Amino acid sequence: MSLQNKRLTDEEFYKLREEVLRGWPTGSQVNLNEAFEYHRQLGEHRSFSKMMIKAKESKTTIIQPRAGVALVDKHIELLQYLQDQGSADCLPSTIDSYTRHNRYQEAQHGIDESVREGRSLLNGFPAVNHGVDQCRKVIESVNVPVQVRHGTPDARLLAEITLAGGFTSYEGGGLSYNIPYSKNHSLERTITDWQYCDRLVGIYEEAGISINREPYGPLTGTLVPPCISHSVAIIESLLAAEQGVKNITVGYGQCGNLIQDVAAIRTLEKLTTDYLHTNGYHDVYVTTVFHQWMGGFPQDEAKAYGVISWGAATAAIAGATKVIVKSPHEALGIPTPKANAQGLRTTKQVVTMLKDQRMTETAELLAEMDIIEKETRCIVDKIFELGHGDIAQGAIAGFNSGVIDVPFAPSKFNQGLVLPARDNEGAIRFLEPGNLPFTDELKEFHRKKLQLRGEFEGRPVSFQMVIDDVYAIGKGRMIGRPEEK
Amino acid sequence: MSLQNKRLTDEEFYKLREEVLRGWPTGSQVNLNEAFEYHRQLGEHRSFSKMMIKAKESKTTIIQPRAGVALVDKHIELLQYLQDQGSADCLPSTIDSYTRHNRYQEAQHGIDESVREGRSLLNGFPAVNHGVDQCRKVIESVNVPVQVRHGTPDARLLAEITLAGGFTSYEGGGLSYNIPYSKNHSLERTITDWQYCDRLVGIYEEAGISINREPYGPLTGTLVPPCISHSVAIIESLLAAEQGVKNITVGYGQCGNLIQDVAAIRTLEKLTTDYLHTNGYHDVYVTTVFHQWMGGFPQDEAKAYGVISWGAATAAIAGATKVIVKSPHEALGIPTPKANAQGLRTTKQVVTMLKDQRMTETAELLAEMDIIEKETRCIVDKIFELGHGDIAQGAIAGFNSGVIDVPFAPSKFNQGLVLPARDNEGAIRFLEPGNLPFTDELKEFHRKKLQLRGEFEGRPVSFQMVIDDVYAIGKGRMIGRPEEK
Amino acid sequence: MIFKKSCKVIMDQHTIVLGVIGADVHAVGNKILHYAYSQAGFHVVNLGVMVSQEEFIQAAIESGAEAMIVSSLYGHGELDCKGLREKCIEAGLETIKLYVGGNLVVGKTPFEEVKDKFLAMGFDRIYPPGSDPNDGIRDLMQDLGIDI
Amino acid sequence: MIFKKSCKVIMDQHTIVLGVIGADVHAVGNKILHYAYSQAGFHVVNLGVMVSQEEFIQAAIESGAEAMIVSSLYGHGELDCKGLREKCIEAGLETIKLYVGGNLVVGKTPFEEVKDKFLAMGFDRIYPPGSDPNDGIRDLMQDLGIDI
Ligand code: B12
Ligand code: B12
Repeated sequence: MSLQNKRLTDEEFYKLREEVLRGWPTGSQVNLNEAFEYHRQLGEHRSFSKMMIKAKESKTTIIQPRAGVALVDKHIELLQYLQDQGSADCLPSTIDSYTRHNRYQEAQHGIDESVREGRSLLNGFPAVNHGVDQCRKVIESVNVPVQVRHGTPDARLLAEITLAGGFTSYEGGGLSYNIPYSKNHSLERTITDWQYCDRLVGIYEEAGISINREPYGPLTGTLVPPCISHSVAIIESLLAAEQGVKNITVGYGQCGNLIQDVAAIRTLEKLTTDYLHTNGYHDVYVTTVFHQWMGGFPQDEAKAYGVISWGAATAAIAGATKVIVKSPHEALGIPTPKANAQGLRTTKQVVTMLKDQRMTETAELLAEMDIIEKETRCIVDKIFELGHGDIAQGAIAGFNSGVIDVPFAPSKFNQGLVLPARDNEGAIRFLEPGNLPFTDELKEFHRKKLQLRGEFEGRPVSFQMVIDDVYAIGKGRMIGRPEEK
Repeated sequence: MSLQNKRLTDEEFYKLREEVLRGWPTGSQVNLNEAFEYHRQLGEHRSFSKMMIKAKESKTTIIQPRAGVALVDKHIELLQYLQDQGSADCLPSTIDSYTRHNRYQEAQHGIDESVREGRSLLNGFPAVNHGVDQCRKVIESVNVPVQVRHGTPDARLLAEITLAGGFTSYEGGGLSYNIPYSKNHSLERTITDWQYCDRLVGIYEEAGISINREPYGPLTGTLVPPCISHSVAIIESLLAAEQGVKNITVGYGQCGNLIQDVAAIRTLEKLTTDYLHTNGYHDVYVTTVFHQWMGGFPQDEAKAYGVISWGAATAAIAGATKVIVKSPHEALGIPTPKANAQGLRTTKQVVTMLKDQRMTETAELLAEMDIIEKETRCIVDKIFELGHGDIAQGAIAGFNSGVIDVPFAPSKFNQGLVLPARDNEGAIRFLEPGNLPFTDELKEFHRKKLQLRGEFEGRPVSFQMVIDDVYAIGKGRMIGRPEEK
Repeated sequence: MIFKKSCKVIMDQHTIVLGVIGADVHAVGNKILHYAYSQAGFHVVNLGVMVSQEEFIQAAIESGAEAMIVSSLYGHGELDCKGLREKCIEAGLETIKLYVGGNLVVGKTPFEEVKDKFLAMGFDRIYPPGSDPNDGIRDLMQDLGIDI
Repeated sequence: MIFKKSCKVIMDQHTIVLGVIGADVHAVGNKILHYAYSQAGFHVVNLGVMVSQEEFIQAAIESGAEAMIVSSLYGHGELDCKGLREKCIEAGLETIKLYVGGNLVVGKTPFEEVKDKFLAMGFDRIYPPGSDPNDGIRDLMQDLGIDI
């Protein structure tokens, strides 16, 4: 296998490109030089990279919704509403699931049906079908930077069209948009395809147009311990940097325990920067994004507001650069614009109130940071080892051997041997570490933590805890304790 | 002046009592022995004292709304709704403002108008006018303990009627229900009147019926630094304990800075217990109540949810025994039952999620606790000194000289010399300490803290900061910074 | 909120009576209104909280005030304000401006309803919950024909 | 949520096909449903996520399943489920029970509307967002005439 973490040559890239652009008729609309010109006149206020740098420097936590509907006009309406009524600092275009699976034909069917029924039958914005000009219409309709948020294993054509369309940030990565979002795509394939996306971003950078890249942090959103998502974020950052990406936002999905979450955000930034430096990438600007609780939500809106607010508070206290916001409709369906804006305003209130209250580095926080750092280094260093120094090869070998393993993932290339569960304070630990390359000391740490919970609850540490924890927040708790505990 | 912190003799008490009960015709319905019998059969689940003890022992934060309407049936409907749809652990009957000022005639007018218009024209439940039997109807209609919450300078008749009516907790005190709630009542008068209320509770205790007492913590609810409300809570606890009160819940209104709020709750419990012990009251059970933000709220409901949730989170992290809940209608008017229940469910979600995450005693927390403790001891010890050892006399002298001084209070017996403002982390400090008997060291601490804010904001420390801070949370911030800071 | 001295009324010529009506003790807004109207140059007679209709009228007569700035926060505004206009007329204060603001009724209520209710009671201007004091100041200058 | 073995179906006699339809990758509920139906004693053929109508039918024929337990979370349920009943009939699966649950349509929608829509498509039972797996198990036992 020839995959390596090595910058694509122009020859390689432009050869692939011909095929990519043929994926759907709208591909022919893309002209890179024209796109650069277009970006140059968009204005600084529409640059995601600039916004992230400014936010980090001013120690502000900026807020962003998820949002996307089938039709362009409705999508514009939605984004304008979230900007004006939701005080969103930046906007997304969340892509529909057919487009994510390159099923443009079905996406077209969804667009047509949506026109016919007068409501969106797609769960997102089918950017490829709409093409470059329609994307630009979207970008120009709002005054803040807009990002493509999706979950697409092969996102090359989507990247070509949306970047030419004026989007200034692109979410995803070869691991993070494969393992949680796909069943059958091999990692060879998706890493290769994402090298293309990253290279495209690199080409924009070289033309003086900085595009922000955001590896997708939360993975399956369900009881993912920080070291797992951190490892993925670091690997994807290394892969992106090699292709010339210069502005990276690494992500993390809220676990719920404040200390663990703050420790996670702090170590995420630190470790990503460290690994980038050690591997020779010195000019990458790293910021962080915190995702409000990504697992099952309570159905009741009042309770959902509680969950949203706790996520907002944690993001602010941790000092994340950006927070991705949920809505009070989360458990029930894609939110109405109103519900979406409500989640945003709640979040804005909390992050603004807490702007000046970052957690200081207490002994407790440092201890948790130390654990996460050790775990992550165990995984990432082992992956380098497995790849004989090549992180791309290592990542494939890592997933194959379960050295990195994402809980609840649908991909058949993920071992699914690890089992996470909350400890007695609600931090997420490993009930079963599977093949994670942890030291005995680390394994013992997790065993002890869960044993304490078992003792407190008067029941054995078992799979029932995992199930109970999956349901817990949806049922108004954090730790899935047996009744009356 | 004969006022002293000394238990009323039976003679004194029963003599006063005759007059008290003549205050309104319903007074004649009260018969103490019959009331004791009534309480004995009410059941443990209706005892506020027992509930507070159980909550503290199980490290749970229980939640309580504010609620009261003019008519009994509507009031019952409201309480049942908050119990069933709001998951309230205990309930209130918030008393209307006419009753609070013993204007029973006007309250009657309000009841009559409310019947006529078919909606409540009173801002609370006029318990005195309704009388003992109607109160019992309320108590029996729900399955959790019910408390009288009011703001009544002379609350003697209200106490007689509601306690006989089966309420098991009584909020207020001679300072906390005077200074923020009255303009012309002297402290001599209100302390004396509250000795009566406390003695009445003592008499219930002696008959084996424990009644919970809750000095009102938040005072004016507007930028009250912890040491001020702590001093009031401690003084009222000493006054209550002397009259035989055995179960006290001391209160505190959220400031907004997490460290300060946690430090406040921890020191409140500790200092109250300490002062009670040093003064010979060894058998008083002390718990705490945390009030969600008591100042001006944002009008937008989504933003209000953010404020409510942050209060809930702080209560849980601090480990308060009880939290008093606001509704998303706070800025606009007395909440509908629905809005009230929404605030409760949001709060329940947050306190339950955070049940297992108490803040540990970091150096930072200990430092803040130390400040609050020092300040409070300066004030309370000086008050003892001014009263030549008598805390009742001392309290009067203390307010008179501004040794204790509540910001924004309407009472003419409050000096109103102190000015509070937030420091650069949002903790509430003294911009102007007035006559507070602080050491030079403490004064310097406050001066420095505000100077840092001034430097950060590039403006002088001034009254404009106070105004800006009053508006801040309502406008989506915590610290009232000048625009673009 | 910044209360600008730029729009200062000339030389304290204009007196207003300020207060919170009824059994209402909400003092914070009152202190800020006092500050704001003073900064704008009015001569403010501040009666504080818990002010009766009689006290308002008495003070207006004594001070020769051109307007009463009435606040009611606690919900009984409707009951407390009824009849104030009539009593003013009886007392010979035919031309006095009556302004009222705050949380005037019990519960969240569409402001139009509240406004109509208080207009019918004879108030000249009515302000919704949380109004900016500057709005009232601007309106009063206009109503009194004060140039800015 | 506890999945009781007490109501265990006798000896894995009853087979069901389980899966998440369409381009939907929500795997968590699927893993729990697998666990729950197995604990209840069913023989579960779990196709996992991203399952096409054809795969459902193929698996049902091969395994002799008595029911298909279809999940759709991501919002395209309406588009993905259309025609499944007809295809089952074509394939000779006339009596197979069709159950569907999850977040079946895009957006928060009154459940009655959703139910009617899917009943009309030929589904036997429809479950709202976040349904308890035990409800589906109980209903299936009843529909298949299994004693508990
Ligand atoms: C975790 C999650 C994800 C994870 C999934 C990881 C993974 N691979 O499993 C990630 C982050 C990857 C993800 C991606 C997406 N998601 Co998602 N996700 C969720 C979330 C938060 C929780 C789902 C979950 O795991 N719940 C816990 C399990 C135990 O419950 P469950 O899945 O509901 O299943 C139970 C019951 O429903 C029931 N049940 C289910 N089926 C059946 C069938 C029968 C017969 C019976 C009896 C019972 C039953 O039993 C199950 C077990 O208890 C939900 C919202 C929520 N519920 O809070 C959104 C949600 C389902 N996602 C949604 C969307 C739109 C998406 C995306 C398109 C992304 C986006 N807009 O950003 C992509 C889609 C990708 C794809 N192609 O499918 C929407 C669907 C909207 C709609 N229907 O209107 C939701 C509702 C969020 C929202 N409000 O917008 N998501
Ligand atoms: C702080 C507060 C208190 C404190 C007051 C301390 C004190 N002595 O000042 C305490 C805790 C003691 C208290 C007590 C009560 N309160 Co209170 N309180 C509040 C709260 C949270 C903030 C008020 C405040 O200070 N705001 C900040 C100041 C700057 O704003 P403001 O008062 O609105 O005034 C500004 C504007 O309205 C405007 N304005 C006011 N008048 C006028 C007039 C004109 C002409 C103009 C142009 C402008 C104008 O300018 C002012 C300055 O900017 C409000 C809710 C809210 N707004 O968030 C409830 C609120 C006012 N209280 C309320 C109630 C009911 C009570 C109680 C009955 C207790 C209860 N139910 O528990 C008692 C009443 C006691 C009594 N007899 O009056 C209700 C009123 C309900 C209604 N109208 O339907 C409110 C709305 C809360 C609620 N939603 O239930 N309260």
